[in-house]
Amino acid sequence: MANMVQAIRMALHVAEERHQVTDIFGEDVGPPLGGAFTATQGLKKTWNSPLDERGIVGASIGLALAGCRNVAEIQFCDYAFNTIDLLKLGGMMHWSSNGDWNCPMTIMTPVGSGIRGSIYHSHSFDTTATHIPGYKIAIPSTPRDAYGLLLSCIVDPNPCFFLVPKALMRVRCAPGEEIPGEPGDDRALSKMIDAPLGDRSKWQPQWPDTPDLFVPIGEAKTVRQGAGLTVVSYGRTLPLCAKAAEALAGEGVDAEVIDLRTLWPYDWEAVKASVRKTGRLLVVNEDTEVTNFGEHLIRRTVSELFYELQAAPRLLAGAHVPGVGLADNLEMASVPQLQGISQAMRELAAEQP
Amino acid sequence: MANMVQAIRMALHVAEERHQVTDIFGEDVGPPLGGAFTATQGLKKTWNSPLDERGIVGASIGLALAGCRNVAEIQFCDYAFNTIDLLKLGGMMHWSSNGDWNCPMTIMTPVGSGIRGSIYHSHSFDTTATHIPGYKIAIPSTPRDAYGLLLSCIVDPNPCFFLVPKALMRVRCAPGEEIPGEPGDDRALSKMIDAPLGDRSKWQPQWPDTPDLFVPIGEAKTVRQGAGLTVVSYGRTLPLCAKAAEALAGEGVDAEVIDLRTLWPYDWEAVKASVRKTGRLLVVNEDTEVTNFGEHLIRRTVSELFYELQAAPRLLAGAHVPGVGLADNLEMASVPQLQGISQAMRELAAEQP
Amino acid sequence: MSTQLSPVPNVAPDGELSTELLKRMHELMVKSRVLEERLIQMYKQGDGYFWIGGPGEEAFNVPLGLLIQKGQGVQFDYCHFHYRNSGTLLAMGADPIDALRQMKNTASDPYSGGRNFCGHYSLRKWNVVPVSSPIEVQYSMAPGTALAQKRAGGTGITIVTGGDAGTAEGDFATCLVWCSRPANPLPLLMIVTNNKWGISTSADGQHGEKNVSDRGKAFGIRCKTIDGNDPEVSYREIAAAMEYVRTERKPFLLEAVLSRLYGHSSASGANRALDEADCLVGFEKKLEQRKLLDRKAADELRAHYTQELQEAHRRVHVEPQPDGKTIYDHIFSTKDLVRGEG
Amino acid sequence: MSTQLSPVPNVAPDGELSTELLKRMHELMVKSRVLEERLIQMYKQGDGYFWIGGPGEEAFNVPLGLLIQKGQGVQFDYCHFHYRNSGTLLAMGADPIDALRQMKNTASDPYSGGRNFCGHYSLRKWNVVPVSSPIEVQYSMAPGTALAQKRAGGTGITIVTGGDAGTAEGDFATCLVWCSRPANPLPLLMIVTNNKWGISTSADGQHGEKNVSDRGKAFGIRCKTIDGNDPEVSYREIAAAMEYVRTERKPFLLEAVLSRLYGHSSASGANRALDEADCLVGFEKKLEQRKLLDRKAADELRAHYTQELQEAHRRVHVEPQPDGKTIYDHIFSTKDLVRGEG
Ligand SMILES: Cc1ncc(C[n+]2csc(CCOP(=O)(O)OP(=O)(O)O)c2C)c(N)n1
Ligand SMILES: Cc1ncc(C[n+]2csc(CCOP(=O)(O)OP(=O)(O)O)c2C)c(N)n1
Ligand SMILES: [Mg+2]
Ligand SMILES: [Mg+2]
Repeated sequence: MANMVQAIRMALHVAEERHQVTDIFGEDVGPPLGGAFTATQGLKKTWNSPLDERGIVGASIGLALAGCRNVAEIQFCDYAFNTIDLLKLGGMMHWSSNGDWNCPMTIMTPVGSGIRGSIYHSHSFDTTATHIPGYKIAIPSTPRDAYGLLLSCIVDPNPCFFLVPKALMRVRCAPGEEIPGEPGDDRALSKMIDAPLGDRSKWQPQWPDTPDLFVPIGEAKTVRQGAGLTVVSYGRTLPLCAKAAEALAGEGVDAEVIDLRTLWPYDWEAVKASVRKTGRLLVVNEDTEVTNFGEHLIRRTVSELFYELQAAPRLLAGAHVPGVGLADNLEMASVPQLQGISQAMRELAAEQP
Repeated sequence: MANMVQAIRMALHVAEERHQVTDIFGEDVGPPLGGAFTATQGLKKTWNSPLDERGIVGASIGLALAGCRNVAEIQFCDYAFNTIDLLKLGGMMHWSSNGDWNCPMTIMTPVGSGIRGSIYHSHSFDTTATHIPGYKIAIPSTPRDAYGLLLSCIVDPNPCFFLVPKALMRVRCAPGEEIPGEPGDDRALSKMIDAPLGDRSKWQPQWPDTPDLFVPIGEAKTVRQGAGLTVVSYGRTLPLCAKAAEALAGEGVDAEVIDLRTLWPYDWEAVKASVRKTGRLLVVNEDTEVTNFGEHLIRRTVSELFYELQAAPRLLAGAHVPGVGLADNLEMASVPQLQGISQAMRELAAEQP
Repeated sequence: MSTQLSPVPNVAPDGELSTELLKRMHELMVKSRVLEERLIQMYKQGDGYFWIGGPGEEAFNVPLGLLIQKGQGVQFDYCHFHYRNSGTLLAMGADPIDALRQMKNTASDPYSGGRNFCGHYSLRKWNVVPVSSPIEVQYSMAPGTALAQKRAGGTGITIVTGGDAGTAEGDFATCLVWCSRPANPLPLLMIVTNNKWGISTSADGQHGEKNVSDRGKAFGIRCKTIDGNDPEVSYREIAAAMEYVRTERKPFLLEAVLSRLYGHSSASGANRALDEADCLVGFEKKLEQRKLLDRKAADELRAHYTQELQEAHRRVHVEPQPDGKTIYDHIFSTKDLVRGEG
Repeated sequence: MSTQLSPVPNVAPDGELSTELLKRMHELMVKSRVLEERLIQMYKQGDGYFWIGGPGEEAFNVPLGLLIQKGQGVQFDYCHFHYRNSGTLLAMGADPIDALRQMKNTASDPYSGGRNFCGHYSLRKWNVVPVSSPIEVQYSMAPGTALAQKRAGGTGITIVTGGDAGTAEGDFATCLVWCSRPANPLPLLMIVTNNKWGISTSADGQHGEKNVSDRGKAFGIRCKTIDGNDPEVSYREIAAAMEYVRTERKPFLLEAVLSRLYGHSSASGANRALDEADCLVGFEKKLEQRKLLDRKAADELRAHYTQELQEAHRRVHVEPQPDGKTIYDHIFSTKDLVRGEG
């Protein structure tokens, strides 16, 4: 069963074969490495760019304006912070030209903690991305969603951010969540599409025949039904929320867990319906907590559903510190972990005025 | 009575004379222009940098690390978006070195709308700044606060953002709000410290003898007492909120208006005490509304004061669009104006479950 | 979608320019000077909030516009301009009234619908990508369109323009690095219009380079610094540079030294600078000496365009402003316009 | 606060280096190689999450460290390093056990208290500014410390180091522009260690420049490309470059071509590259030929440091990790440390 990196690779293969993607580029994206996380191994349209994020974003915009669907990778989102002005411009090409131009590019970048990446390989990008108008923003938590969301981003005529949770890169599809057409056996798939170690110059991948599966942008997925409280999350923290919910069910805490999947546009109808039902909202993400996208969701919730709330809506997010420290204890204390999530769910479920 | 630009100039004079500021620099900051808004005319430590914001922020950090208190100007905050990575690094010098280094720099930059600056001279910076840990952030709404907050930023051993609302640059002190030592007469002050038009090579400013007036970072100012609702704002929108409150008093809408003045650290005690009293909160700023610092204030309010609220807290902010359009109607529709603010206050005051 | 390919004039650097071409250039220079004067007047009359433009750069910008292969798509030239290229747009065939519309930010402004400053052109049908205020970013985007053109083959090239002070931004270096990669050199004409100023900051104290164009040398990029106040020199040098880029599919860095006739922008008063050479005066003197122009004809030409733009101003003055509700229009596109949809 | 000024060695490019200096360099090269090998071993044993360092760069990094005027404040050299300067730190006098502490991210790590990756040094007492992971940003900060030193006078200079691929970032150009301004040239030694790779990306396809150092020429910056695998050449050239920067108070761009002996980092396996020249082997061969070293002594030296670092590892292995609650420590400083407070 495919893991997220393999799912991304297969989606990129489908995109370059059937959806006219002309360029998949960035630092170490092309041969021999095929990406810092191997997401771009064995593809035809990949190439290695100079070590220059401004050039990468600029070239992505230029290619898009010239009608070339492209996927530009920023090796870690931590290294996109010198390009925010260019990203803003990419997001306003259509608007500032009053509808004359559009900019079909996809910026793909790994986000978040979970690999002991220390101060500069653990940043989140959800707050920054949602504050840049003009982008569609996807952040999958399963390989299948990664496959389907990436394809949706690529064929979209607008600029898109495709944010890949580092911690979930090697997580495999859950049974029933496979990508149609992929071999069920992990080793078989690996033999087909994972580049061998050592000399790869003669290696050719064998791509399984996977379909055009488009996960719609703007559609959340309810991963667990529940009546006691609503938990909205995405990316690395989503599986932790689902796990906590299962564990707490025994204690009588009946949580509904929503995987937002896309941050803009986001599925407000799904969130609203759930909060109407439960009257309690917990938003979980790992970006630093001050001026955090979760706070937008809470603001919208109180402005539209205030009188239906049975408890104060909560945010569980990253600590407001300059970075995620390297040592185990430091990373654990900086971003939400299973225990803290369970604790927050328990408290919110039990909260009485 | 001094306007905000003159107040800033006088503070910089005091800082270079008495507080060891060694460099006040940026694009067109030195002679002959003395700043795009004339904020740096007639000073001794000013110089013109290359047209390179990354170089400006980098040099500011380097100077600070070498023990040189400095004020670096980004001509418009709109042009700081290619330096967010450097700003983040400046904000973590103390933290990442585990307390070994500190970084006494002040980044001064004009923010917001109000001068028909179109798409790229109307950005706000409050959301971006508050999402960068390690900075103290000031945004004055009066000349006196500009004077006192800038001095506090400059002598602080930590990096600071000093955000100057463009729309208020030419607004004068209210009576009783003068800067001690300044001549009461506008013309007299202008003669003393405003550079003449034409050739300035021989011009020398005559500085009034103004004191070390430090407005503490982290202390809000309640500009109007009220029991009906709490309005928290800062920068360009603050005077509009105060004006609306006065006007609405007649209608029996009794608003308490708080000028936050510093966004980090911010005066939570003042906000909390007021919301406890009124049970109603409106936050007004002009940054785009999705993932907005006002949403942080609302999130904190609901997480600590939920059961004391009598109505849903509200945010009135900029429209979530790629930029502020040039035409009058476009700018008016994009960022909060007096009428919309009054309307929001009226509605919140009247809101019943 | 496609437009006629304008012939690529193949002029040797010392070749004579035809009388017809000289006259065409002169007329366009007058036309664009008058346009800028009108825009400044509009600003001073309160018919617009901000003026910025290219008076003084006509001798370079007009030939540039005449030499551009104008059209839509990779077989034509992509233009990544900054805010001083009005003369280029006129030479490409733009109607000056549209510049007035952007100045007055009317709903009828075809470049931004009243959203952007004057001089911030954008025209997909001619590959003019949206001009944006942030200095130098166009140099980071230009390699993208050039990449597409390199792959497509043909003679389409990418042209990027910007000022001297802006070359201090990293984006200028990005363009040098990306267009000269041995793995894939790009058909990119990098242009720097050096007016020796960045707003109030003189170039003297800021540039260690003797010529800005020297920065191309380390990358093996062909480069040259020319007199941008002379339209004949400009035409020949631009033509030669383009010829190289179109056929060799390699980059060229062209620096044009020229004048800034009305200061930086309305922010600095938009008043006539008396210490700067006026390319139009100089060119007219030459044409008169060569008996290709007489004062009377020149005055009539100027009067003609002054009149034309006065009328255009009158028309634009009464055109409606965009409605506030339109701010939400065109945030997302439903069509992939650049890929031929609609 | 101040430390003794180490004498500035005044060596002519062709001058002979004393036997004592050669032996000192050799010993430090061995010591830093053994340190890197230990760090790699720690990584492979799971005693650390990530390794990056400078094995293969000792021939350049050691002389650099020996020539730095080490101390605190503007009269001493400011060091804006990247993550491959362990040899430089050792030559400056750092205790190798502290590198192990950062590798194991212990609370006792003096450079970051267990917060940052190994090789990310920071020492205010020696003007070593915090090394950060983002490539090339140090080149944008370096002009700031150099500005302070230019103003202060004396012989203190700013030194910035980084790799070849990173020069594609705009920050490298920023440094060239800012240090060569006619208004205020800066005492800044720009160093590029060219190992011909950026992770997996070979330099061939990416650099239009013949030598990276050529990029200084347009700015009138003195520049040179040297063999960074030869410690004698490195010592002489660094000394000469520093001499120029210290006395002329002007910038110098020095490119050192050298080897990457264990690949980019642990992310690429940290295995020994067999196709790269080993500067230590080369230097020892020379010393043996000159009868300044025999195999036995060399082996003993290596054994000595291997032993020393093994013991250091044992000690570090049991040192405590930082507590989670400490993440909030040192966000804001109460003291103005860089200005002499406490
Ligand atoms: C990134 C950025 N920084 C600052 C500004 C403000 N600004 C507008 S024009 C200008 C000077 C540009 O000088 P130059 O590049 O020489 O072009 P010129 O206007 O002289 O043609 C500056 C600093 C800006 N628009 N963008
Ligand atoms: C801004 C930024 N982009 C990308 C990276 C990821 N990265 C780390 S090292 C490296 C290659 C650096 O190559 P070079 O500059 O030649 O230095 P070397 O490691 O070869 O000494 C890259 C791309 C980074 N750390 N920072
Ligand atoms: Mg200029
Ligand atoms: Mg390298």
